[in-house]
Amino acid sequence: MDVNWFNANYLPWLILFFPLLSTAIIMLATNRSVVASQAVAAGGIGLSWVLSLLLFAKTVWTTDKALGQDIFGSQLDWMDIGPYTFRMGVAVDPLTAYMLLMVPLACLMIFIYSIGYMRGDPKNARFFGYLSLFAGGMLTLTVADNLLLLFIGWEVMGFCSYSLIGFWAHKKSAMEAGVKAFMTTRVADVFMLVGIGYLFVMTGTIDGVANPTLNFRDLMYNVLPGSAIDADNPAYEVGDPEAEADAEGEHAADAEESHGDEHAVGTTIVDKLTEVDAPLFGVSAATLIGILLLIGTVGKSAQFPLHTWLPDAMEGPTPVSAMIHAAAMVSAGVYMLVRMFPLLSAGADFHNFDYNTTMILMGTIGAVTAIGASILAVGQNDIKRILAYSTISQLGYMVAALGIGAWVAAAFHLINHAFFKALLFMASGSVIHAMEHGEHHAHEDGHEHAHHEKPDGLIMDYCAPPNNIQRMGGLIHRIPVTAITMAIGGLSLAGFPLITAGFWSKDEIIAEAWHGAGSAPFPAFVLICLLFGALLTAFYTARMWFMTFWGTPRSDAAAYAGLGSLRKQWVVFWNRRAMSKDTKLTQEPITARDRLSANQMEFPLAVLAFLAIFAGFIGIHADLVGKNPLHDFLAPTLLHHPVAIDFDILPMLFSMAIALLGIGGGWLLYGRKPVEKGETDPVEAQLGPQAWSLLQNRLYIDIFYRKYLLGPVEWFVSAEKWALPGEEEKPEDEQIKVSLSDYIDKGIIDDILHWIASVFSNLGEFCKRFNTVVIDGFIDGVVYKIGDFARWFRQTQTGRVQQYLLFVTLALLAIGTLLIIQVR
Amino acid sequence: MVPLWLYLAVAAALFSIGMFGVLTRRNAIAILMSIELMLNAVNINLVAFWRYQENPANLSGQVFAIFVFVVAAAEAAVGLALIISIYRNRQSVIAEDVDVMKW
Amino acid sequence: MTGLFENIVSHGWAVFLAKLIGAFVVGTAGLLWTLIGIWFERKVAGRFQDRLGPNRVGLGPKGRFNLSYKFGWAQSIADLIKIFLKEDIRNTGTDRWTFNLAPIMVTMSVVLLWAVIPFSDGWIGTDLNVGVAYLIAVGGIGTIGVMMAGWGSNNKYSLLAGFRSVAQLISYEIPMVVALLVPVLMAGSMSTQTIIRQQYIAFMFAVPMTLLIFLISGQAENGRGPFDLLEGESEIVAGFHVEYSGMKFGMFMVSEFLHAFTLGLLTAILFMGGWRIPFVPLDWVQEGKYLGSFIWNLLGFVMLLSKAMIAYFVLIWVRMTLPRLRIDHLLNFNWKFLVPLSLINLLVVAFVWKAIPGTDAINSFADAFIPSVVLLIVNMAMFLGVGAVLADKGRQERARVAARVYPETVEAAPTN
Amino acid sequence: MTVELLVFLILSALTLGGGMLVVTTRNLFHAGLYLMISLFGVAGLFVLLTAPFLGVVQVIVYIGAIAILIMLAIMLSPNITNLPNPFTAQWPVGAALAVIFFVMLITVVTPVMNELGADDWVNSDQLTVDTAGDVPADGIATLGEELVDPHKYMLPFEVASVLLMAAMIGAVLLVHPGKQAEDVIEDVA
Repeated sequence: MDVNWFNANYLPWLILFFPLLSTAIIMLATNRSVVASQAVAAGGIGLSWVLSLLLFAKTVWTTDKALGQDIFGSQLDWMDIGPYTFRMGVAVDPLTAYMLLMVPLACLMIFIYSIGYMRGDPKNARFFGYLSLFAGGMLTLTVADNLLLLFIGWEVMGFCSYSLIGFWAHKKSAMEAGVKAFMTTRVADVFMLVGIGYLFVMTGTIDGVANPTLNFRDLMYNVLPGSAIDADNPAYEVGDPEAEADAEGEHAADAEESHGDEHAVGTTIVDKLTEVDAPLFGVSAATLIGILLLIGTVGKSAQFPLHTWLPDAMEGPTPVSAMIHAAAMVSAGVYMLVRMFPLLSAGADFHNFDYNTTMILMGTIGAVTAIGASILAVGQNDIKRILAYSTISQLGYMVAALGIGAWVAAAFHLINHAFFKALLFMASGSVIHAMEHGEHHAHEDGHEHAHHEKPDGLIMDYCAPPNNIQRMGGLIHRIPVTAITMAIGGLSLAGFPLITAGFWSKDEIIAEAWHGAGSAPFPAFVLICLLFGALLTAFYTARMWFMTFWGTPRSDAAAYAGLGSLRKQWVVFWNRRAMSKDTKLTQEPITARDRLSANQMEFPLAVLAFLAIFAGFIGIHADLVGKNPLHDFLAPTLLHHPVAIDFDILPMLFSMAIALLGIGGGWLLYGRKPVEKGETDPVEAQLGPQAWSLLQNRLYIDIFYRKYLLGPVEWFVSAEKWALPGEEEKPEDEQIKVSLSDYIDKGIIDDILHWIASVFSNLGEFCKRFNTVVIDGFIDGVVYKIGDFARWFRQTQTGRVQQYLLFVTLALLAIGTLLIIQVR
Repeated sequence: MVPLWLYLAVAAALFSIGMFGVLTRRNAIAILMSIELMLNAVNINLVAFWRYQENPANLSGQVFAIFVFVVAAAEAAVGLALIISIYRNRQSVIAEDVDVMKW
Repeated sequence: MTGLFENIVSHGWAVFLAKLIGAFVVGTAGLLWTLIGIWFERKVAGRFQDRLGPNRVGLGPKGRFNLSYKFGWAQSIADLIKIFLKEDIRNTGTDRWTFNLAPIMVTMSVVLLWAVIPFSDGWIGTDLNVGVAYLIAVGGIGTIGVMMAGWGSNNKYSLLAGFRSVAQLISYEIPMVVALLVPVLMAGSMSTQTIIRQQYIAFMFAVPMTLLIFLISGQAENGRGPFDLLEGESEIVAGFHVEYSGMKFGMFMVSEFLHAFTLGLLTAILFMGGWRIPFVPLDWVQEGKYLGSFIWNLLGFVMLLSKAMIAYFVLIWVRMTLPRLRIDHLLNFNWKFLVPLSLINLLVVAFVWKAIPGTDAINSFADAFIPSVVLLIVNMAMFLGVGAVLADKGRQERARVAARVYPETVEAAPTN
Repeated sequence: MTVELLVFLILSALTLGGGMLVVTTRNLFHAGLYLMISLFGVAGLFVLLTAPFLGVVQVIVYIGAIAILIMLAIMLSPNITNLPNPFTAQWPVGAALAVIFFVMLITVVTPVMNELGADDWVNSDQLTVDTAGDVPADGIATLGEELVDPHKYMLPFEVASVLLMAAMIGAVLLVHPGKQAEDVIEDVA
């Protein structure tokens, strides 16, 4: 094959190829050597990152190409389905390019961080193998140009999340959390797979479609033949702002017309799908498919009601949490929604506040999740769980944004969130590391990683001591770099006005909701939920940070905490009073390995902190800074071109106020007078024990699932109340009772099978008789005769090679003589 | 130049001698030696025909002779290894004694 | 001389007779040179062993310092006479023809080598275009002689020594052949004369690694130096020629000494530029400029002899300095080190030689300069690599031996 | 009679006489030596046919390697002198067949003889085959180049090298003492 791998059309293959290759190398070759495995893994993702940057640069600076119209990508034949050929391929459109800016970079940072974080773990090499596979799955999903390949990447990540959450499999809780994550997402994935299959089937039934397809372009962008009204005039031109503005205006006009009887640029498959009725619920096919796909995302992106797996996923090593929460797994759900947005919004005219079923469902789920998860986050003591709920809540923001049609804002928030959430998670990992270190130092009890088992019979979430923010405090003196970077991440998450990335993307979502709130009730509902969620977000972020880093240590572990390298000089001017007596700033012996390990953990934090600030500046509203490069770049991705809403100062002021209010509230409760050792948490004190316990038990949703969803199944397989058919004659007390499932299996199904088996067994017996007497008799006769002949004939075989040669020579002579006679 | 047929006659004689050895010697090593004689007879033919063609720049004869060398070397190595192996197992190098492959 | 005979017989016969006489002259000269060679070797060996060597026999002028007025130049002749006078013994049960032919075969194989040795630009027995291959082929005949001697003596010691000799000889033939291919490759010809003419820069400066391999394997082929366990006078009886006496034993001795010197000659021819006089252009010699053809040839002959004596001296030096090897060490060294090394060396040189442009037509010192320098650098790199490998192996081997000999020491040592 | 004819006759006498002795002598060690004589005669014939390279290779490979190998094997095996019964029981048949075969081959060769006037073959000037062309001067170089020329003999050349390799490994496996083939393969691996 004559492929120029520097051609941007082929580059995406390489991007996903390198991490997968590293996985293979690590699993097959280098798994004995930790250093080699780390090098291979980091090298693989590093190469991917470089290629992604290249590709991104190319997408941005390629001027002769309208990327939305004419993507980078290539395809190859995958499989033949009946008369059709299913083609698999990669495609890079602006959305993918934007994702490629984030995913490999975040993954690379996580990999580097992991090298430091996982030091000394016996299964280190395998960890990096899984991590590479995870990254490979996410990149596959990102660059895939069809739903099936996307689903493969999706499932690969599902497997990796399972094996990585349960990575410390000697911990029962970790194992259970892995299973929980796997099963929960699997439930959702089944719906999603059904949706994909239904979509595939439906595309085949539409007139003008030669091949049933799952390709995004074919589904949502490419106009069906014959339906194009103005194919020569692309809907959107890239690169020329004026033309853009014109096109935008024009398109807005188009959009208004477009939901009349005719389309401006023609009909796509998705448009056709809205006209087909689904067999269920009396909705259109597009709606049904959209809902099914949405369920997939609800599982993957941990939306209510399938959000319960995500907090438990904190049992995995912290880099894994960062990977799941920021770079890869949960992003995938939102990414898929953005990608499929034209399908989800098919038939809706959301520019004019007319939403369809899917969007309303999506918006409701997102809004409920956003507010519910932020309420739960307030009541958590585990630093990682707080972040987990915050992730759920932020993802709720994105889903809600999609529900009201603001998909650019959703994508924008997705990327920003990935950066600051990866930062926060890794910073929390750094905190935990420091706390573990402190614990060992405080107790001098040996092991590198002390794993804390969850005691049995505890309904309330068990919080491992190093994770517990109630045991922290004053850590800013021990791990200043982490404290500062985490503060940056936290501010970004809280949406600190004007300077943080989180502010701009969140503000955009709120502005979109605000824009609709005046005209329709649905956006108003979303807006209220989101605003309240934002307030709580700012509050719990402040709580987490102040509890962790502020004040004085509330345990010995916190007093001795550290990453092994103490940067004293950073702290000296910071808080002299704390230095003086309370904080035990012991001068420990620091090895070069410790220092390296600490650097490996702190370097990614710095990089991501930078991004958590500056990644937002590309998406500031055009009316404020004159040009919104992100919108210009992303807009042509989907056929549904976003209409830039007019700038409105009110929502912006509102969101500023809310963020400051939340942070200020947190400071009032936790910062002004830090919580001392033994003191009750101010929120707990305010809410009272009942409400606090409600929060700590996650509103009893998990317990509800366990009792009412798992309970019947458990009864089904374990309640031994049924006597098997053979046992019924026996007296009651001698009967062996089995569970209902066993009864169905052994009593009913086995009986049927036994009966069928006996029929075939009798048939076989007859065949055997026939065979023995008639057929064998004939065959044996022939064989015996041949055997007799052979016994007679084998006497010529003496085993003497020279005698054989004599025969050969005789034959040779005969042939030679014949030949000579013939020639003569 | 010596006429071609003399070479051919010598080769024929050498081949027949080798064949006689192969058919009649009892010792396996002697058989191997006789085979070498036969191969040499073939080589004489090849080279003689090469020399007496009109265009000796066509080197096929020599090349084939070289391949015969290779085959002979391989055959000698494997053959002797076989003989030594047989001797180890059966304490005999007489070809007739090795007749387990009969019926 | 051919013209002389053509007056008497036909052209074919004339050529035949002329070659016959030439062969007689060269062969006899070679054998007679042995007398000088043996004397030289004994003197040198004596110096190495801190003694005088032969210093009685022979007439000489009394020097002023009364130190070496008799330098024993006639010692070899005396030994020759002595050995002629010894009784020729043949044991019962020996295989007569085999026994008697063996020394002749061994000596013959060495003398035959001289047929293709170019003593000077015009002075060569016959300039075969397969000269180097001829050297290998004829050198192999000596092996048969050794085998015949070992078997024909009807003596178990002889037989076993013969076996070991044959194993050694055919083993070391492989690296030698591969090493010989390098000058052939660089000269683009197997003719010894062409190889000399192509050495605008002596090959020893370009491919010292090959020279080293050649010298080691040549020494082993010869059965001298550290590889003289064929004879191993001090441990086993004298090896395959234990049953020989008188002149037959003498022939073995002669062949060994002559072989050693011939090895020096070959080294001079293949690696040191043969009869080429340094800094004298080739066409002066070939066209007889300034001095005349005969003088140039004579000078070249002297040049060749001095180079050969230098190489010969080195070989004696090695022989006198290094202790004897054990048979398994010897074979392991060959198969596990020398053969792979020679193959790698050949591949590397061939690759470099093909990679440098202009190596297919070297006609002057300038043409040869850059390839030689590059090859020298590559060879130095190979020396470094081989040195590293050997050092590593040596370390492992020492550790292994230490673990076996002093297990308690090793166990007591702290582990990682 | 020319020198060439004389040399040819001597060489063929060596070849055939050596060959005859190889198959008839009772002493196997001598048989090996005779084999060498015969092979040496063949090498001489090659040189006479202006293929000196082949002659030299014949000496290197056949005498220097194969024959020595065979003789080593002979020396390692028992009862090699004064064999009581060197021939099999079928030797008369074998001899007859060999003679018949020789006659047949000669019959094939005869046309050439007749064509060239076999009755006066001693006077060799008449017998020179005029059709034989001149041997090119750079025959060895050409030979070498053709052996590695993809359009000529490269494939057989590579196959031959693989064959040699296989034979070498096979021989080592066969005679490796006290070990099964699998063990040796494991050791090698």
